[in-house]
Amino acid sequence: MISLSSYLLISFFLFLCGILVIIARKNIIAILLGIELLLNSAALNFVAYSRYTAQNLDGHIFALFIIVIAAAEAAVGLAIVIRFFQIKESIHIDDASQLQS
Amino acid sequence: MFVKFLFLISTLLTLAGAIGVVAVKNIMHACVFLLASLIGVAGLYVTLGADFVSAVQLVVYVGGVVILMIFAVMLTGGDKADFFNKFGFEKVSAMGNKKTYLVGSAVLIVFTLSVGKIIFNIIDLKSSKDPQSYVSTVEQLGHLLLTDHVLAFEASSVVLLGALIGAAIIARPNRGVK
Amino acid sequence: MDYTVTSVAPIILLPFLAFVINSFIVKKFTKVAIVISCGAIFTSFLFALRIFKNFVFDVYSSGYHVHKVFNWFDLSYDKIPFKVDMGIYIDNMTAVMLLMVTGVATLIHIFSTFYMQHDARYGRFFVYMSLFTSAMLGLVLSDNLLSVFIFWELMGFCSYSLIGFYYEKEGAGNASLKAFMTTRVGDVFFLLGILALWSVVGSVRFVDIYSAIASGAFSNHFVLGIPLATFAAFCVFMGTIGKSAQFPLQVWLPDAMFGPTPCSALIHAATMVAAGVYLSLRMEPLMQLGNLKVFIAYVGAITAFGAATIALIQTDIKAVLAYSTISQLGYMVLGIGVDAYNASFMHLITHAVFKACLFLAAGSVIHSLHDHHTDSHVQEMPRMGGLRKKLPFTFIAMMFCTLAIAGIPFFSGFVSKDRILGEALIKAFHSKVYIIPMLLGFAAAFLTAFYMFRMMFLTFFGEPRDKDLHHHVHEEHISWNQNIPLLILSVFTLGVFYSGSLTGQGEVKIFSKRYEWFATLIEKPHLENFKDYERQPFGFSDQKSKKVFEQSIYDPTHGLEEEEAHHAHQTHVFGAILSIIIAFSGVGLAYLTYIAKKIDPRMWTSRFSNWNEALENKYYMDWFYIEVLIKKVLLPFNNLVSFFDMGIFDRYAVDGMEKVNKTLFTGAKWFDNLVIDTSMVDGTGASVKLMNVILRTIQSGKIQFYFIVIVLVLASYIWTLNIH
Amino acid sequence: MNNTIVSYLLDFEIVRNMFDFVSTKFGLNASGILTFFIFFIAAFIVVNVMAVIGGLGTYAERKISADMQMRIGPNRVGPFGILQFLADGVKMIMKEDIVPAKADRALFFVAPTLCLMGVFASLAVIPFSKGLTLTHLNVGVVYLLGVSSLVGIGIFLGGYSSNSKWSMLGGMRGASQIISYEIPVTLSMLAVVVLAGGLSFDKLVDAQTGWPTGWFIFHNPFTFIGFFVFFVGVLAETNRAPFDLPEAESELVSGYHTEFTGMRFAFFALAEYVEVFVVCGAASALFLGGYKVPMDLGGESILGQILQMGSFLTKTFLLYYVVIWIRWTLPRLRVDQLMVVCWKYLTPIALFNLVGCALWVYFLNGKSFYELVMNMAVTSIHSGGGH
Repeated sequence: MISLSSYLLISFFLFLCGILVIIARKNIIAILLGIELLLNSAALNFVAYSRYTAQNLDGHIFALFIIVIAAAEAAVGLAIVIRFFQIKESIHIDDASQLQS
Repeated sequence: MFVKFLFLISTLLTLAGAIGVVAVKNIMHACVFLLASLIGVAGLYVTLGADFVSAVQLVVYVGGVVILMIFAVMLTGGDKADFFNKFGFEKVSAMGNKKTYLVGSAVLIVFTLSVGKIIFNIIDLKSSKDPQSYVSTVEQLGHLLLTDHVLAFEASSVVLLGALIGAAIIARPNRGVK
Repeated sequence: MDYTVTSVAPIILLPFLAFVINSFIVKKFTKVAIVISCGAIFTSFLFALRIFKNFVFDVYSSGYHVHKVFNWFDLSYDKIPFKVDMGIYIDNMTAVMLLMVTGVATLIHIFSTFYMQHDARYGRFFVYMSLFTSAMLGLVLSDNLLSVFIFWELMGFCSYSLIGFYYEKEGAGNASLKAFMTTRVGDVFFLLGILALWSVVGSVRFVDIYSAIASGAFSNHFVLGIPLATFAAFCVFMGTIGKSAQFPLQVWLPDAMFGPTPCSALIHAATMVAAGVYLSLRMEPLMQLGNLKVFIAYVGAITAFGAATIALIQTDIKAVLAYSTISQLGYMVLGIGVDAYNASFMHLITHAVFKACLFLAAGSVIHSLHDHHTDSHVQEMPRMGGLRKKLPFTFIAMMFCTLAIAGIPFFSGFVSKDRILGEALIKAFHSKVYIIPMLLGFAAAFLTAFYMFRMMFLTFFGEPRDKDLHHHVHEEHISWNQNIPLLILSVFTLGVFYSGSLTGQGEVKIFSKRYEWFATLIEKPHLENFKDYERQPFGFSDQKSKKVFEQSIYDPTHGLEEEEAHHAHQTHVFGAILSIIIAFSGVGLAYLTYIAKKIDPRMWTSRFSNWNEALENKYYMDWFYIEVLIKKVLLPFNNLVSFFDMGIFDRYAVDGMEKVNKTLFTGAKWFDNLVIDTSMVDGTGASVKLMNVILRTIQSGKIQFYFIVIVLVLASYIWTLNIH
Repeated sequence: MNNTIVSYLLDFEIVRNMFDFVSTKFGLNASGILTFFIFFIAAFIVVNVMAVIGGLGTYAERKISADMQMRIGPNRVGPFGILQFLADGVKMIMKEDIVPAKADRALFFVAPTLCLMGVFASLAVIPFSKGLTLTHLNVGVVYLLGVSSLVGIGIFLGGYSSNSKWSMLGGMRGASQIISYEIPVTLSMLAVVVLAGGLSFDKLVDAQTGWPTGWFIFHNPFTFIGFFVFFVGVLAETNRAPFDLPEAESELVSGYHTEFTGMRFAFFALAEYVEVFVVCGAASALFLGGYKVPMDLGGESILGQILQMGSFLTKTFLLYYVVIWIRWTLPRLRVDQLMVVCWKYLTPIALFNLVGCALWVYFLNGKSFYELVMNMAVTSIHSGGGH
């Protein structure tokens, strides 16, 4: 049967993929994709726990808010990327290193 | 049972999508793979009895975020990977080359070791305790959202408004700015 | 009747609120700002009226109310108490003072809507006036010396800004500075006095000070050999001297006339200058304890007489009034000196009323005398004359007040001044030392009568000396903001208000209750009822029970024995007759010289020419301060200090050190580059450079690098969680 | 799974004892797989019927447009040209399948499937009749929205992957048009949801009574305007009629699906027509009382179900007719006009309707305009009679 641990495994794997994407990719939008993966894995965990252990809907609510905030974050992130592209003509992550000390 | 079957399909979809996002070279393909994995996650939510969350996931992620990503890709010069920056060095390719994947996987190994220590000893795939039947969560969620979590609800509406206006202003085309 | 903060706070807050609001809207909505400031002061007048009604009509009550408003700061450190609470102290005197200040201020506000109409900065004037009134009311209501000091300084600032109101006039600038500086001298001593009191009493609240005096806490404290009580009393009195323009520091008041007339009416006649006297009245037990009374009497008498003499030869109408203010203030201080506590306070109130009325009348006279050539207002009396027909109402008001100030019976001036002189006479009989102040007091009374009527005759009687100026004066008609305030004020100069009896002496029976009216109302802070006042915890209004004393504190016998009392009463009567004779002789003399022209003023000036010259330049006081004090004393002292500092210190200390340094340096250099440079300095330099490299790489600007660090740290954190 | 076709089929004994036989035989409780199998059959049936209806849609379009333009339209293939769509289908299959040179092959294949997937997925929720809907999802409306946005992605990817500027432009316009019109559509749907008090189509339709006065369209003025906002929004969302900018023949040479030939193009066309049907079905379910008709159709029996389905289909086809009718009468909108209509007119009105409906429900606790009028009439007669 489907048990809680199977969901944990799936979300863990999603989390790993997210991390790998963020580290390995150089294109800022790919990194944003990675972030979406991370957020999804977290939301999945919440819903899974709310079904298997907590028996109440708090997990669902948390997942909802994660989705809402992820949408807002994606919107603003992409706006910044577009403006970054307008300024630097490239969306390569290494170009965004003005904060270098 | 039907749910088990759906669970299988959804996990396959999610994992394949995730791997796709990691592996694929072309950014547009990565977006489509992300789309697939998100749909898979929506399916997982259904198996977890969270029907409203899965519907919202479909509407928000599939309907909104992925299209946003694709638009962003279009607006920032499509998927031609630019290899050379202004100083002429051969830049690391836009979608990452062997070296970056190496570093990434190294980090992954360290991470899996430490987190895995916890996860692997609480995993017991055999336990077949599937708690309860599927009941509609929409009314309950609505109720909870507007009673216990009303502050978060209102705050998120403000956040969304902020993001809405912010994104619009930041991404205004150049001609506006002198 | 509860005197909690809510019923009293509006009095202070309303004018202050008016100030705050007006300072923003005055530019655009001048009309609205004016209405707001007048309305504010009028409503606080109504509040004051309410308090006055509740307080005063239980005559003989000596209840006082202290209400702690908030604890400002509490820095008391183990045993040393250093706690300041802001509160409100109300007793009969405050009630009367409140009524006077708000009443006079309201009328002056109304008058200044007329007087300042055509002024360029019409609105700004009201902004300062509101601030000033709130400061004055704050001072009157405050229950501790520190908040008195705060409002004291605020008033100083307002008078500074109002004197310098016409800043385009060349004299105004340094006049306001002079006013501010001289009052500052007084304030420094005042602060010194507060700190001295603080060191003994541990708190600056009146109730604490009174209970400390009552319980004799000052007995064995000495400062520089002087008993602390005297030192503190002297310092506080110096504050009064500074603020109320007494003898050494009175130079600033005549120059304060540069400010607009309503301002000088309110500030430099009725309220601010009275604040100094009010402070001394509050601190009277301290003066008593520090037996400073004789000194006070002398200062009061000298100021009264000196200012009166100078006023004799003044030609500017406002200058005459300024000097008369100084001399009347001298009277009040003399009153305190001769233990005529309530007479002095009564004189303060009566003087405030008629002096304000005089200034306003002078203001309306000046306002109407418009000189077209120089397009300025004429203040010189020689160019006036015969304005009786042109300005009838101003004339009536001014005549009432002149009669009052001269001390003619049936008028308030007589009631209060006569009582002060009577007390001075009694004191003089008791001890020789009081004779001179008493004599100076009577002489000043004579001179006051003379110069006031001189002013009246010069301005209103006789034929106009400056024909075309007189021609331009337009007929005066009853207008709500020009003469109504004047007439109201002049009504209050009648004696009946203050003593109940027409002659101003003795009690008056009204519906079976014997009222000595005003005099019984105000009495010295009776130390007895403070003795049992142990330091109650704050936060509650120490509302004394409404214990009505059977017999009024003020008994004419001054607690003397029967025979003594009779003797004192007799001297009182004799004093009264004497002062009446003096007043009328003063008036007669003025009449003879100026109307009947029998005596030629020039004859006086020629005979006492050196005296006249002295009077001309104000006993060379100004000259003395500027030439002698500042130029000769302070500046040289300044150069001395700078000489010492630059000359000695620089040349020897600094340069000397340099030589010493040089010798040491050579030895150090050898040691330095051998030991320190090679190993230590370069070593640390290298290590810093290394650290820099390490740190710089961490700040690589690569976002992904940061992410890797995050993940690794997260991993390490989870690793340590050892959840099993 | 409650009282839908699947559960209905399960009631038959023969099916149940087949279950027992299989489960005993294979040991593991096979009923899960069997229900899935039955569900698969039901879905297959619905998909095929829809494909046929889609095809008929093309036929209807050409026939009606011809009729409007005083011409006859296809009448060669089959009686009155009914089988025309089959002929087209065969033609499509026969056509050579060309893939543009530097096109993004993967996406080129995925795009049409995504479109079709989106449309057919939304069929699961359309309430053909009381029992005959595939599932009674209680997040029906939200599911419909989520899935229909897949079409947007499909169109965009189609435009992008065919590697030509015009189709790219068409794709972009199409996607942005669909996304921006989703908002007014969602808001007007929410207005109805507020009234019905539930998200599932089943509850929505039940909340409406047979008589037109009970339908949501006449419930109150807000839903009345809401219906028209919904209808216009839906038109734009399916790239139809006045809003068919993406595949505007005159400018972009039929927009995003120019490079698609053969079966791929058929997918797009089919997806478009089925989506029009789905959308009209949703409109009729939400606003026109779904399968509710004045006379009681006896919901329990099979016949009753079929009659209900009939009434639902008639309403949907009427709307379908209106859609086609609009296509051949109104001129095409410019892009900026399109956006202005959406953002400056439709969205504010939709928001206003939503708030209006909420207030209506709150103050008049959900009674429809008609009921209010009737109550007043009754009370007035009653009280009228009183004095």
